[in-house]
Amino acid sequence: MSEPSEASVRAEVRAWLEAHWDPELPLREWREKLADSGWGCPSWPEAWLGRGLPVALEHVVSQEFERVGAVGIAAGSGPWLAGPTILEHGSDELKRSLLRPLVTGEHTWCQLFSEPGSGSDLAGLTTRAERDGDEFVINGQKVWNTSAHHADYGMLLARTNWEVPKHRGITYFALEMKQPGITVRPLRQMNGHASFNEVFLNDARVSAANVIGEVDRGWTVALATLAHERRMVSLRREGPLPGRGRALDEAREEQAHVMAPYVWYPQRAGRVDLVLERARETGRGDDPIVRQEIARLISLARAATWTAQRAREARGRGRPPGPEGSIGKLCSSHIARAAANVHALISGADAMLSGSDGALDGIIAEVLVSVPGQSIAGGTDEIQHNILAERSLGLPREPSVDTGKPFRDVPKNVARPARDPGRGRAGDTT
Amino acid sequence: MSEPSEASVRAEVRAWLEAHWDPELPLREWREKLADSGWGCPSWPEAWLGRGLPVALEHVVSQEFERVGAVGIAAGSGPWLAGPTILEHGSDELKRSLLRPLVTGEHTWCQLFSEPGSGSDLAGLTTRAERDGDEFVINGQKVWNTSAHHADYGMLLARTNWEVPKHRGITYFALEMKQPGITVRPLRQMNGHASFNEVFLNDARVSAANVIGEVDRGWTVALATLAHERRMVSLRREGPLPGRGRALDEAREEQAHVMAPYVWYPQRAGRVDLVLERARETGRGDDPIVRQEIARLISLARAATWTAQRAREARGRGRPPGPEGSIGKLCSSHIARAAANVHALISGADAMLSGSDGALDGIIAEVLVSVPGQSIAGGTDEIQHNILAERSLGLPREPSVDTGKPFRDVPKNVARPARDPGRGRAGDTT
Amino acid sequence: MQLSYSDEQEEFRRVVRRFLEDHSPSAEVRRLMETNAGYDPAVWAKLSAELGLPGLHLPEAYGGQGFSTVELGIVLQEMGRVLLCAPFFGSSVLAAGAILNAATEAKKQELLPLLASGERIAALALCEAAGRWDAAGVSLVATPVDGGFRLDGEKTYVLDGHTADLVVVVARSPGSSGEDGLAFFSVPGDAAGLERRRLSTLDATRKQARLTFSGVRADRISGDETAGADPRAGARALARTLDFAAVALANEMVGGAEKLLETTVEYAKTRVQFGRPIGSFQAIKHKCANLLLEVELAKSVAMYAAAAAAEDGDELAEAAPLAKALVSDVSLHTAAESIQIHGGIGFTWEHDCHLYFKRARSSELLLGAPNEHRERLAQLLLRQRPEGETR
Amino acid sequence: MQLSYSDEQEEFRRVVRRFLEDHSPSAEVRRLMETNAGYDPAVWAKLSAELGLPGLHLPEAYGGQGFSTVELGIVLQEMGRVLLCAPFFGSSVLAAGAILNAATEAKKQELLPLLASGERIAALALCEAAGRWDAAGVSLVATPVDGGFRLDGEKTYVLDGHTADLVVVVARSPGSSGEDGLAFFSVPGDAAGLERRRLSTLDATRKQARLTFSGVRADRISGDETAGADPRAGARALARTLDFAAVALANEMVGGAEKLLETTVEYAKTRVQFGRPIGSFQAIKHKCANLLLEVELAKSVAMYAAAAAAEDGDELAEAAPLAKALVSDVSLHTAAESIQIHGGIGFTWEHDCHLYFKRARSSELLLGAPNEHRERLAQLLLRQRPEGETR
Repeated sequence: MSEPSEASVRAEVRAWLEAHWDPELPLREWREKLADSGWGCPSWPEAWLGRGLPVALEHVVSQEFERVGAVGIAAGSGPWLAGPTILEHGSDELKRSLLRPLVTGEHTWCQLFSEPGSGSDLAGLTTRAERDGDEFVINGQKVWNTSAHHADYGMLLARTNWEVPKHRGITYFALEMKQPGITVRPLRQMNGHASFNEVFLNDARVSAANVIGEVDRGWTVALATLAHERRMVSLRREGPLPGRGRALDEAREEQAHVMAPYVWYPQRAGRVDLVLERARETGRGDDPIVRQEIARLISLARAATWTAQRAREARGRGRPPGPEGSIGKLCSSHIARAAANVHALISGADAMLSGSDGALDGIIAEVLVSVPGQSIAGGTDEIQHNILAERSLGLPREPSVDTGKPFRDVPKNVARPARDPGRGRAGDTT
Repeated sequence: MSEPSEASVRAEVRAWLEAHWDPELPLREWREKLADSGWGCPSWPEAWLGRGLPVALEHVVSQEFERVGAVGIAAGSGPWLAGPTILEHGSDELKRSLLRPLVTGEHTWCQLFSEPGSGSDLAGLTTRAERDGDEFVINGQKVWNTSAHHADYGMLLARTNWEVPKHRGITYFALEMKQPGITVRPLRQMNGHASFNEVFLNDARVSAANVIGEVDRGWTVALATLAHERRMVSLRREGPLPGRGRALDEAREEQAHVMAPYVWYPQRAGRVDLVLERARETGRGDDPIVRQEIARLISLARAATWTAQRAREARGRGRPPGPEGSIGKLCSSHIARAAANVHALISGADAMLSGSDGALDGIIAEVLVSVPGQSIAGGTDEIQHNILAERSLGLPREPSVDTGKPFRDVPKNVARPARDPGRGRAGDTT
Repeated sequence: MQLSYSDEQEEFRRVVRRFLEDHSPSAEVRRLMETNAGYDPAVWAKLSAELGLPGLHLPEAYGGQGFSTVELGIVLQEMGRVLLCAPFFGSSVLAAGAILNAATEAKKQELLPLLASGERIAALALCEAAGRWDAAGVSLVATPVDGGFRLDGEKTYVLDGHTADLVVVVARSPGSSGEDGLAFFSVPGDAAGLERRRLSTLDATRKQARLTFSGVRADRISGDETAGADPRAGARALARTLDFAAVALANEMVGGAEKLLETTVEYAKTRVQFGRPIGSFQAIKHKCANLLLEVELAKSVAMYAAAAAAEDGDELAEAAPLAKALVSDVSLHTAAESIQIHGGIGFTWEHDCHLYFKRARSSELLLGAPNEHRERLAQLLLRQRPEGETR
Repeated sequence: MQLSYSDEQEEFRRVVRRFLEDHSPSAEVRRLMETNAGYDPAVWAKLSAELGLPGLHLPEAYGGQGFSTVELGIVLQEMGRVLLCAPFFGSSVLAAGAILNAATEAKKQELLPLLASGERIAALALCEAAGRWDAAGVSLVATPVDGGFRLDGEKTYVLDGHTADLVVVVARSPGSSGEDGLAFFSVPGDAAGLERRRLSTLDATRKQARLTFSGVRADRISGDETAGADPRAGARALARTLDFAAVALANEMVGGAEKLLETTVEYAKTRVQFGRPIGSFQAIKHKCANLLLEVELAKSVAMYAAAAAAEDGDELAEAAPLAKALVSDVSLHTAAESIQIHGGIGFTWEHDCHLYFKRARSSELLLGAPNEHRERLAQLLLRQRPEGETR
């Protein structure tokens, strides 16, 4: 095959879709075709369900799928996070066994990274994995795990070595979730939604063959997953699939399932899109003070949009990436907070009510009680400030008190009482 | 003498003033009487120009002086800072030679603490004092020295030991200012005023007898001076002296001289007192946005006043002091900044002009270019935040990288080129 | 204005705190949040019988204890600390305040003792759909009918309106508008033609209701509208009631903020990340210091306002809106920053941060948003003053 | 809208930067600050001859280089970085902009080439004592006299008004008001009856003057006021001129902010306290990070606005006030924080921080304060839009 061009790729995918896309196929059957053909993950290697295309040409394939309304590979963290991580760091055996089912949607995945005791300091995790013959035995607790309640596999980080500094004793596992040692409990947030889970690991077991990368070298693998996660967040913009047919119906169902935990995310971001309409509707736009705040908010929101666009254009010109990742994240916090305040200013007393009694059927109230999450989830504002200062401005790091010594000797959070849900949670007063 | 009461003290001072106060005396002569009688510094020991009264009864004496319009002891850092420091830490010889002239105003004093290389980190100072027989030889540079251009003595901190941690190698000297090794240059601020000085010490000499406290133990002595300084700042509220007579004329002249460097301090604090008048005068109070900002500013200013009052009342009830010092300092920064913005909002285009062309004869412009000093001078906002967090809230200190090792091994600022003013300053590009 | 509490007042605070910590722990708040009434009548009865809180600030002549707004402020601070679920603010502050300021002597004698003893709970029905807490926002009309009045219209955001034994209604005479013609009426909670619906609230620890009046028979409790009567008397009584309520709310808010700051600082001292307590990082440390500053300012302002309300002199007019606006801002900011400092756990339902956050946001808007209070303050400040006074 | 510069544009920036760093070092800025003219004619001549900057953005038909506002933005960013003391903003942006937008073809042919070449310097006299940058703020009247006009009144805040060879005056026809009857006139700098006084300015790097017109003879340069002419044409030309100038000023401000941030970050890396660079303390580090965020947003906004001005489509009306307000705030905040991070030295005259601070404060107010621009933006945003558009 000669060097692919945009035109050649477009012609090829178009021809293949013309020959194979059939909206009336069962979804799984169609996905098997995608996996066989490599058109589902065109930038993956030809040996592993892909076509080895440059990433820059991926969008051509997407465009053609969109043009004919064809369903792509499964949504969620399987193909977006686990897939690329396994491709980069997994053994051939793991690639063989795990990639295809996550592309077809047969297996869904969840991430088991954060812990109650290690939030910002992810590398300070204390879930332990102990070798037992050909297996590892896992004990500990994970938290903030989206989709863990139905996932087949988990991307698990656990500590296998306590005698070395914290980054050097972590191992990355592909953990089978459906086993007795694992209990998943929904975690309710302050806005009433329960879109995350807590995962309790009590003598859960995982085969040594399921280590991704090498034992004790899992931190590098985790960084790869986190990089893919940032990319996923910046790309996630999925509208509902149009069209009719069995494959499409099944795909919509799958999508609804995967996206369910994210239903309040627009509210968490502040619903800037509603502000002008609300100001007009309520007449509050007549108040000069409201107008000032609206102008500030919209200016900030546009500035953030334009900054992201500027960064994209610069990358398009081949210039190195800048601070836009952390800036975008921080802006989203500022915007969410400002938007909530503007909504409160506009709605006034009505913002005291929620649900169907509340302003805009409770949407405004949900904004108010969701925005505090924006500056915490996915890396707190404080962490983003550190990243900007150290990576973009080159300011020196703080003197570290923990990275130089065996993790065993590093101060840690006092363990919260084990919360086996079977035994009740009375002791927990955090 | 029995335990003094408010009434007994009042009667005594009243009788003494009646017998001795004569506004037509030469100022110096009157001050000698004050020193002899102990009524000038009533809380100082009877052996050292005072009457050994409790601090709590000092105000009774002040009231009586005020009532008859009698002049008190000299103003400035001599009696307020140097005097108490010498009393607490100086040798009897120093007390004998230095206290009386600073009470009478014969000697004026300045503080030689800060250096270009050590601002917030005062204990990191690098001015060196080297023993040479009965004397020390001083080399280094000091900065932010009010009144240094006319002072007779300086309270000097210099390093005498580089082999110990930074707090343990500093010595406190009473330095004679009128000598060849000392050059004083005015330091102009961004608002055009030059109320501070830089002091260059090139082989300046000071007798070993002039060490206050012990060699290498000057840090404790410095802390005493700093505590007195905070007290002075919180008490300084000197209006012009009323009345006629030679002593009064001379005291007013002295006061004007001492207070000259502070003429722009009200502008630095933001001139909240002018805001309402300006808003009415200009008609800008008709703008709802201006009204919001005015309300915010006045609320903040009143809250700060009430907080200080609350702390005073609590102390009056015998309760321990709280965080009010740092809170007051931080509030003054917030107020100054907010006031400048309100003034700019009110004056609009007129705030672009200065001097006699400017709003309110340039006062507004002076506010705008002076307020940045409020959050720096006398301990930056950042330092105040540390103090509040560590002392009032009990939050842990940051891990220190410098207090545990010999000062010689601590990273320091690269020395700026020596700036002997005689040789020009071309090289300085800080 | 006295800005420090006496030793007796501090002792009183300790008594109240002990009672509230015993009777309103977090688990109890969470239980009551989910109930319709939103409070525990047994605790209410105890708090009335043992401490006499419902009548604390009411004159002894009306069955109260005759303490001042300063002591009331202490009680509200303590209630704010524990997010007490009780009709105290709605009944003892708002409704009793309205009766005290507006009612005739006979009506005070009749109604206040019932409220002071905690035996009856009252609600003040003022706000209507426009969400305005002022005279001009009242459009519900009281039509004179044989020997009484007939009320028609809707009131909303009525604290404890769905459970109150007695509803004090602000209404206007037919044809009046603005500050004219306002009067106060009483209606039994179970009156015919009165429909009461509990509203779903952001802050589940304080219940609100919507009340629909369809030809409801009502007693007028404010002074008779005789020919020579001042048509603005009702509006003035309302303004005093609201100033007093704003001061009370400021004190309640400051208690919550103080408690939350304590909890958060404690967390920052114990939570370890990167091998250090997070409170040793300046990012967290300076946030805490800044909150301390704000909370201290808010405390001073709340105390000043309480003292001004107790003195009932000229200072109250400025102090009330100042306190409501400044303390609202501090309270909300403290809650938001507390969640941020707690990180993920602060965003969960199981942690108490959100209860304070929702109370703060809701209290910010109750009795009018901060910008409205700042506007009122600015209007007062900018009035032309007598010669030379430039404060 | 294009939001990244091409390689050619970046190369152009490097050329301009080299020239300005050579010709406008801090010492030179400080020297010129103290002069009456406030600029160096020799540098101006060189900047005109070698780089053609005064006519960069003017059409080639009028002796300019025909580049767009995007390139102009680059030049202004670079000028802002070094605080260039020159009549560029007053003459090339404001006065030339006014002529371009308002003048008749003949007048453009006559006047613009003189400005484009840098041979002559012009000033725009718009603002009056009320300090308003809009049509309604103009009260100076142009009275028709035989074959020309007579100007009487006062203009102030006129950039370089005391040295300009040519003054472009915005005046109104007798009896007109508001947006009606505005016209543009030209007056030689040394005209009889014109009194010019330099004003003492907060920002000494940009000179302003007050101009008093007492029966000054003037040429009308805007289109004839015929019977059928649009009475608001003058106001519209003024509005376009001011939008364009606001965009230009935003670009200038962003350059200063960017430079100051670089200087400050460098200082934070090298200044040691407590045995560590101060930039390793989160208090300083997070301040710097926050400034980076703000400056990056400001850059995007300035670039967007420059591109919108270049396209001259519907986006400009919103982009101009948005940019002026947001970039002003960022610029002033950056300057204030830079002083704070520098500590004591940042408050001295000898350090350059204050020059940027004063330029930032002055630019904030030039062309109208941020709140005025936000008000304009909000008005545009809140206009009822066609169905469904909710952006």
